[in-house]
Amino acid sequence: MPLDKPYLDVPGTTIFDAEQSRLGYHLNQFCMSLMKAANRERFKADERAYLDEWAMTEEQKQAVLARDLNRCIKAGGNIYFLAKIGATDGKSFQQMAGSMTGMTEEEYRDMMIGGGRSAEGNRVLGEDGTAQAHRQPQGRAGQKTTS
Amino acid sequence: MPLDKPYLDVPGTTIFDAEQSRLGYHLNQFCMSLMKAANRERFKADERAYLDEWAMTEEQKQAVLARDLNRCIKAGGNIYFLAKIGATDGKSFQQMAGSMTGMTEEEYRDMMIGGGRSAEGNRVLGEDGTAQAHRQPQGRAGQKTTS
Amino acid sequence: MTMAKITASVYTSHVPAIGAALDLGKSGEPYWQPVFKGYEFSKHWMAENKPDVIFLVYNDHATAFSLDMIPTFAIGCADSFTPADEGWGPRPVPVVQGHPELAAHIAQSVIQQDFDLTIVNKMDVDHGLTVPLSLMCGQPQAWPCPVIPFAVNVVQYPVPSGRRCFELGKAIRKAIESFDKPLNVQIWGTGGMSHQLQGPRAGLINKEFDNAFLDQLIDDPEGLASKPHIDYVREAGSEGIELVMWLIARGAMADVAGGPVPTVAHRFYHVPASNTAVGHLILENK
Amino acid sequence: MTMAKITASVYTSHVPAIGAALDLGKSGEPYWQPVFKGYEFSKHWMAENKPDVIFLVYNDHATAFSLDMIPTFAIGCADSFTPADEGWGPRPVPVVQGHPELAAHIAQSVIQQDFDLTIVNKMDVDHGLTVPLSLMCGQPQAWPCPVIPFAVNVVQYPVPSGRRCFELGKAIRKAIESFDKPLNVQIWGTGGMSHQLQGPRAGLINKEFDNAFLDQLIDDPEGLASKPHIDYVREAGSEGIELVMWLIARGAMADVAGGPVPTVAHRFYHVPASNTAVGHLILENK
Ligand SMILES: [Fe+3]
Ligand SMILES: [Fe+3]
Repeated sequence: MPLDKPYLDVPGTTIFDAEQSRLGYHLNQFCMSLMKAANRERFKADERAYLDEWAMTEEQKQAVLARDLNRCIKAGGNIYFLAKIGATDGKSFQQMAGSMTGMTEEEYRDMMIGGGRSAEGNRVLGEDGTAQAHRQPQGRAGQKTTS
Repeated sequence: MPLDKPYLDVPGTTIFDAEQSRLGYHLNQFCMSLMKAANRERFKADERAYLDEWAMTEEQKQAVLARDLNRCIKAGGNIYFLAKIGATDGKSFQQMAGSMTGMTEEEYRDMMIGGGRSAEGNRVLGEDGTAQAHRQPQGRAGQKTTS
Repeated sequence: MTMAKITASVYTSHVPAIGAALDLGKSGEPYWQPVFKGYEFSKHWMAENKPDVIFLVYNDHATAFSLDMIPTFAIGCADSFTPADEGWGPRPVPVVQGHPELAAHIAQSVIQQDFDLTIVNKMDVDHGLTVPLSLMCGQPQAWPCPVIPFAVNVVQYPVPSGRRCFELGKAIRKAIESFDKPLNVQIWGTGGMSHQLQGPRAGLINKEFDNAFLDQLIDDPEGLASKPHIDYVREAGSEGIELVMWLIARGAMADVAGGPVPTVAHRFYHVPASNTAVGHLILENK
Repeated sequence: MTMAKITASVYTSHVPAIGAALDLGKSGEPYWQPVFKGYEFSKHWMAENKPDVIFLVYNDHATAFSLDMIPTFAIGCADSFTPADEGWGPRPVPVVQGHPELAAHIAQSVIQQDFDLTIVNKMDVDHGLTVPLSLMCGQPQAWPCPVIPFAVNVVQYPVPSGRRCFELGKAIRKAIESFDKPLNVQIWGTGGMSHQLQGPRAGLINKEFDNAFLDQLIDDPEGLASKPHIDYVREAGSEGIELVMWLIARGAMADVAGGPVPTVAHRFYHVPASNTAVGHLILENK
């Protein structure tokens, strides 16, 4: 498609466009179903069985079961939909967002209190900011491999 | 509201604008429910009981029970919604439309085969066309009172 | 050819009774015979000019869209669309296959041209979409190509103006012709012609208006786009307003963007089909 | 005064964690204290400048709108709107009363100005709408006045451009000020400021960008409207794109239509609330 996608060179970021939306349709609609308390109960009682009611790919189901939000997004998920899974687990948006960085909850919270992640080095793929691919995962997990 | 409603002077015609839509919300949503076969069955089995499940006015319910589409429209109904009642009764759009004129089914069908109702005299309130208020109901019923 | 191209536009009424006549095997009856005769040419033309995709402009008749949500313009981006149960049971016609890739491309391009579309990923389609397919394609086992449904609100006022529809057609043309696959795309405008389905004025037909509309649609669509809503209501009946949708298809033709004037491949007009005047036109881009 | 009038515009982030902090009685905690302090002025200001109606621009966060139907612009015309269950259970806040009469008037006028709105008659409202009300009104038994929800798609691309949003604000102003009842109307733009909720780049905050945005929103909204989406994404995070909604409220202010420059009644900025930079502004028409 010749239409501009100027957002493809932003590091650590997946823009939810029509293509992603098509990919993630059933995954995201599953997430919407968790807005009903009764469905949250059914999901929690037997996650796999509940997921099997949806026309999701096996990868999408595995990503949900693993609560791996980066994998979910790669499979077409959008954070506003995926947040319903976190809500079902009693997690906050901060816990969910942090989980995608590889940082611990404390590390991420401290980064935010310290003013958040800088845009420096994180605007364009290939720079050297903390969101760039070569610096993942971040936090203690990431530091271990480079120290 | 100062917005133009230039359509108020068209005879025999109710334009479904926001005001009508608000008036007819529950009536029209009831009609939508008849798009499911199971609901049509329930409605046919006990019309009054089915209508009582909806937050409709008594006038709206009576208009539906009487299959008086002009009354339904006055109460906020729109023909595309109301058509679901006719469909439930096995009626065609021609039978439904004709029923609002006072003509018999044959008279209306013959009018259409003859080229339909003329726009002459039916453009603006106060002219003398067949759709004007002083000439209702039309067809045999109407002619009786003037002959 | 490497880009998609709009090769022709088709205009037709979408009267539900026409679908019923076909589905119930009544198309040979004297009442219906002249209607279907007007589409004989069109079926041959379709076979000879089979498109890769049809971009089909129609209106939903309180079927997919209730009063809960009324989009002014909605584009169908799903893989497929099921014929709706409008109360008589679903029409026995094939499921409509979509073209999600082109639809998403058009949505993106047209929104970026400042048309505030609603993107629809799940929708049943009513007679407004399936009757034109039946008229143009007969009764096949499967429709000849994918269809992108494009629904316009003409049920609750205010409905979009003729001008807005015409401008939208121009934007759709730009969108389609910037898609980098060599698709042959037809754009169809459906609904109309003069009809009124409600009140003591039901049954209104205006042959003079309809034929003047067809003339002007061919020769002076820009001028036709200025016609205000009230003229449609007064002259062509309250449901005659559906004709604004024809301006979307017309606005997508080459001449509007400075190209050659289209050829009139076919023109047909007949009264009545049920409550309605039937009009039909095929315009080819050269 | 016989016509409705826009007296002020309010801009604020709508971070869900702020709602949770209030609802769970945590607003006095050291983490939250500075956030709520920034709204102390605003609560007094609201009490002293109680509007008759709030026109509240926000985005739905996959709550009322699933992927089945994604309206670019949706106006809430219902009598009332229930706080949604976003997965944590509904927020314990009052039901939002609508203003169907003014909403329908605005819908009609704005559609006739060529904005292709989706009319919504039934909708639950999420934190995007209720958190700004909580920040500005505290925890009352009932919200102080009716609210017209106006939802903008910033979830699935393409989202409307800043320019389109700004132009829409102008159209909304015309619509409101042609309503022939002497209503005092405030328009609120919500969402933002810099934040990113997804991927390895989550947690991005850009104070320089945010403060420059506030400066330009006050002094040069017309210029700000030209900022392309990609600048928001690159500089303010993928969810920073919500800031385009502030341009709708700004476009409705008097100076944009040739009137006097608004007064800055209040300005506040703080980092962080959860993942987000909190920005807030009150502009009064003179
Ligand atoms: Fe129609
Ligand atoms: Fe938000």
